[in-house]
Amino acid sequence: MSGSFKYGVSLYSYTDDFGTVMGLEDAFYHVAEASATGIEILGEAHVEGYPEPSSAWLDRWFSLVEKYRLEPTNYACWIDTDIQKRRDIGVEEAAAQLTLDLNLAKRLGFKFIRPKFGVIDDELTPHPVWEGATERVLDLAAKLDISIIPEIHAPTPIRHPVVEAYIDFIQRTGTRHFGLLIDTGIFQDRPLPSWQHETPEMRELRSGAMSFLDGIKVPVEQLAEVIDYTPFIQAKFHHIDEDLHDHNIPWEKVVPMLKSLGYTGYLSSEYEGVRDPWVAIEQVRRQHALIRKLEREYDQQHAAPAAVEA
Amino acid sequence: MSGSFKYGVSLYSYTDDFGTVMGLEDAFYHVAEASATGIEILGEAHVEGYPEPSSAWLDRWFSLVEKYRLEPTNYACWIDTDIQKRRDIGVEEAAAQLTLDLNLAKRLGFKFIRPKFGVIDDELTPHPVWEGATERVLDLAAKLDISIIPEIHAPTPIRHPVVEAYIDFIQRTGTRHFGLLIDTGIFQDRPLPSWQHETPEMRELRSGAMSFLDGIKVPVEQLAEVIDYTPFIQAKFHHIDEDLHDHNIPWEKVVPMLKSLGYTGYLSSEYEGVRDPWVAIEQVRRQHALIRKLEREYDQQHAAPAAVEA
Amino acid sequence: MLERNHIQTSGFSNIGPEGNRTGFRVRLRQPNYRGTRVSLLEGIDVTVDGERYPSQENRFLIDGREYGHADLDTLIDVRWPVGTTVDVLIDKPGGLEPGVHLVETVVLYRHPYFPPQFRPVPVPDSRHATIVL
Amino acid sequence: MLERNHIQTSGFSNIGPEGNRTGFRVRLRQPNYRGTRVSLLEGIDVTVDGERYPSQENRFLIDGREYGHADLDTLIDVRWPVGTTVDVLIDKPGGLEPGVHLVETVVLYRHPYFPPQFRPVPVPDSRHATIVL
Ligand SMILES: [Mn+2]
Ligand SMILES: [Mn+2]
Repeated sequence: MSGSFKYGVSLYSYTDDFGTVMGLEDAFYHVAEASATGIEILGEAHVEGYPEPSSAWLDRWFSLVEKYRLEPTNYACWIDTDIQKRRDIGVEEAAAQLTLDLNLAKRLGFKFIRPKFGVIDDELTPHPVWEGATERVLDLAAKLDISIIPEIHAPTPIRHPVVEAYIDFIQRTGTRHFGLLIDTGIFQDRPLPSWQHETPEMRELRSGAMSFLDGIKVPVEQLAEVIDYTPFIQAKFHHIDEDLHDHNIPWEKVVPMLKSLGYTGYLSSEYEGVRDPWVAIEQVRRQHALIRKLEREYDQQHAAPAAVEA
Repeated sequence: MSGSFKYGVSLYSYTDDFGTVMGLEDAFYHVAEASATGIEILGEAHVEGYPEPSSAWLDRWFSLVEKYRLEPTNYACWIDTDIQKRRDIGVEEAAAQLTLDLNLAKRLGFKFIRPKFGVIDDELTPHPVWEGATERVLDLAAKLDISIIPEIHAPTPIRHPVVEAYIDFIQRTGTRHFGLLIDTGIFQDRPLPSWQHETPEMRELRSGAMSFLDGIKVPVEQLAEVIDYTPFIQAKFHHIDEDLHDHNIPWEKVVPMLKSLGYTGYLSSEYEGVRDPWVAIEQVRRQHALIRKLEREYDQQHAAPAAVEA
Repeated sequence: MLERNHIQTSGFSNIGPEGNRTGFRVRLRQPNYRGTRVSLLEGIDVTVDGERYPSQENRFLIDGREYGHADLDTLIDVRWPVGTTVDVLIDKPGGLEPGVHLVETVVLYRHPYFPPQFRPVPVPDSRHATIVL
Repeated sequence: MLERNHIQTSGFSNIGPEGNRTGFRVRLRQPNYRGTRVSLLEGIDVTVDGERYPSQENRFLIDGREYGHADLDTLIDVRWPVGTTVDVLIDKPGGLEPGVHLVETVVLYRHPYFPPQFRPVPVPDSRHATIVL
């Protein structure tokens, strides 16, 4: 046996529930009740008073981490490149944002930050400041022992200049504090009936710029090409029905592939389906039940022969 | 002009929202945002740690009363007469419950308590302990200056032995700390499509014991017979549509009658309709808009002639 | 804040160590508009995927303490407040299979202010809920 | 906790003393999944009962301070956090009639991580909401 996955939940899953039916402690409760061990947050959504939380809030954060025995995993942040209508930020301003989030993430106990840089085209090519800004904070990341892991997110596939540029960056700098975050939305192989951000104008582009909503269907085998650079995975999904059948993401392919590649990091749930209240809580539990089931099945099939006979 | 109504909200209106989409401070916020000045609670629902709230909770209560400038009005409590399957409580136990709630209500700043005694028949005749128990606590009520106001609630109409017994009690004891709480559900003159407590068995009794759900249609003129004993009114309602039309309660009759009788006490909203989340917040606002409109119309029609000409 | 259904999916879980489950729990929020003293609670029946687990055979975790069905009537000073949960603890060797289940509950209340013929009144709920592992 | 709709009915109210209303306010919860710096907000258009109140003519109450539409782009260090509200303040002599109104809003976001052709993206909401007095 190659070890097992770690199970986490991103509070992104509870979007729209957070602040209407759920506070921070409720979110911790639901994650812990799903038997997950890791909690992922969005700095700008879940840290009250971001970017300068009060000491009372920080005390509360640590008491929740302790009470629910959850490990802070990944901290999502944003580099708002077109910060004003007629002004993009430069490398220094981008590095300052990264510095702020690295320090805050460290303070809260996180191991990873996922910076979301603004993009310059339909293929989600990051704004060119990404490279200089990231390079400037590599020493700080090393000092804090936090890895900076930009996200590979549909419509960007694994085999793409964006990913190549990230890997080149790792090889050029020799850093151990930069990597890839794979969002499992890239494996989506059946269409989404709707998307939360979709406008009527976007819908008309379903055969063009928005066709990725039908799924970009990255072959799971290509995970082999990036797994060495991938310390964290967001388990993006949209709908799992009462028969534990996922309507969009082929977990029956993703899970065995990750197992065979020896992945033992987190699968951190990102529910991104219908935003009716309380639905996400149940959907996250279904996803964990499904992935855990597939993992058990893989383990049984690959157990040592003696164990099989027992 | 005969003065004006006071507008309040019972947190009963937010049943099912409370604890799922709304905490205590949220409830204060919604009441205050409806421009109400009075807040009514149910001791056993809204006092955390009832019957012995912590001092931290009490501090919080007073800070909310101050922050939202809301006056505690009526405090609802229960005398659970058939407290165990094979045992009814006696007068002393009932008096002890009333004593507890009188003291707690006073501590929280309330002016009224509404005791709900268990009943012994389909007409909601209260358990006979009501009279002895209430008499035992009249001195305490006087000392605390709290009025004990049992509720006249459908299917019990105004002209009924239960009401007569209450009035006899007032006259016999000469107390100034006992009165009637009128629930406007007695004026309901169109049927409820459904009722939250209704079971299939009850539904079959719609032509019998449950026929009151079609409305017991007490003529509003009968308010004149009890108004002198009525310091508080619960404005029970079930659905007000987008045209500000109430589907069950004839406010266009109730409001002018109360105005003509010179009632200047509270109308405390009791929404008791569909329990979909957040609906009650909007329904309470519609009710206040409707009653305030009817009150303005009454005042305009009964203004001094000079004012009419102006 | 709790889930809107009486039946909570968070808290629906097997009891006992993996591989040696002894039963499962169903978590319910207080479905009544006031918190009630437990002696007014005449039981909670549970059905999972059509299999009935009557109140008489269940145990109840209320404010951190476990009680049996026969205890309920004696608990005149124990309360189930609004906005809090009670776990129904059900014996079932092996527990429930991880996955989605149809859970149905009936909470029986003796409301003293209801006409005697309606005591107890059954308060039903049903939903799909998930056993994670 | 806020209402689920972006448009809150609590907070929807007239401005100015009774009998001399000068306008009204529409309260919105942050509809985005992250709190945003206000410079990414390209405006909030409001329609009430079919009458349009474009962002350019509105004012905005954000964290206790009032701003005009042209100010939004300058507010790179002011944020609208998740779980908090912004009031759109709208001039209208006499205010709105007490009663139920159909309120529609469009919040315009410039998401830097969206392809340029989708900036800003309109985020719509509509509901009936009530002016109490
Ligand atoms: Mn993702
Ligand atoms: Mn009432």
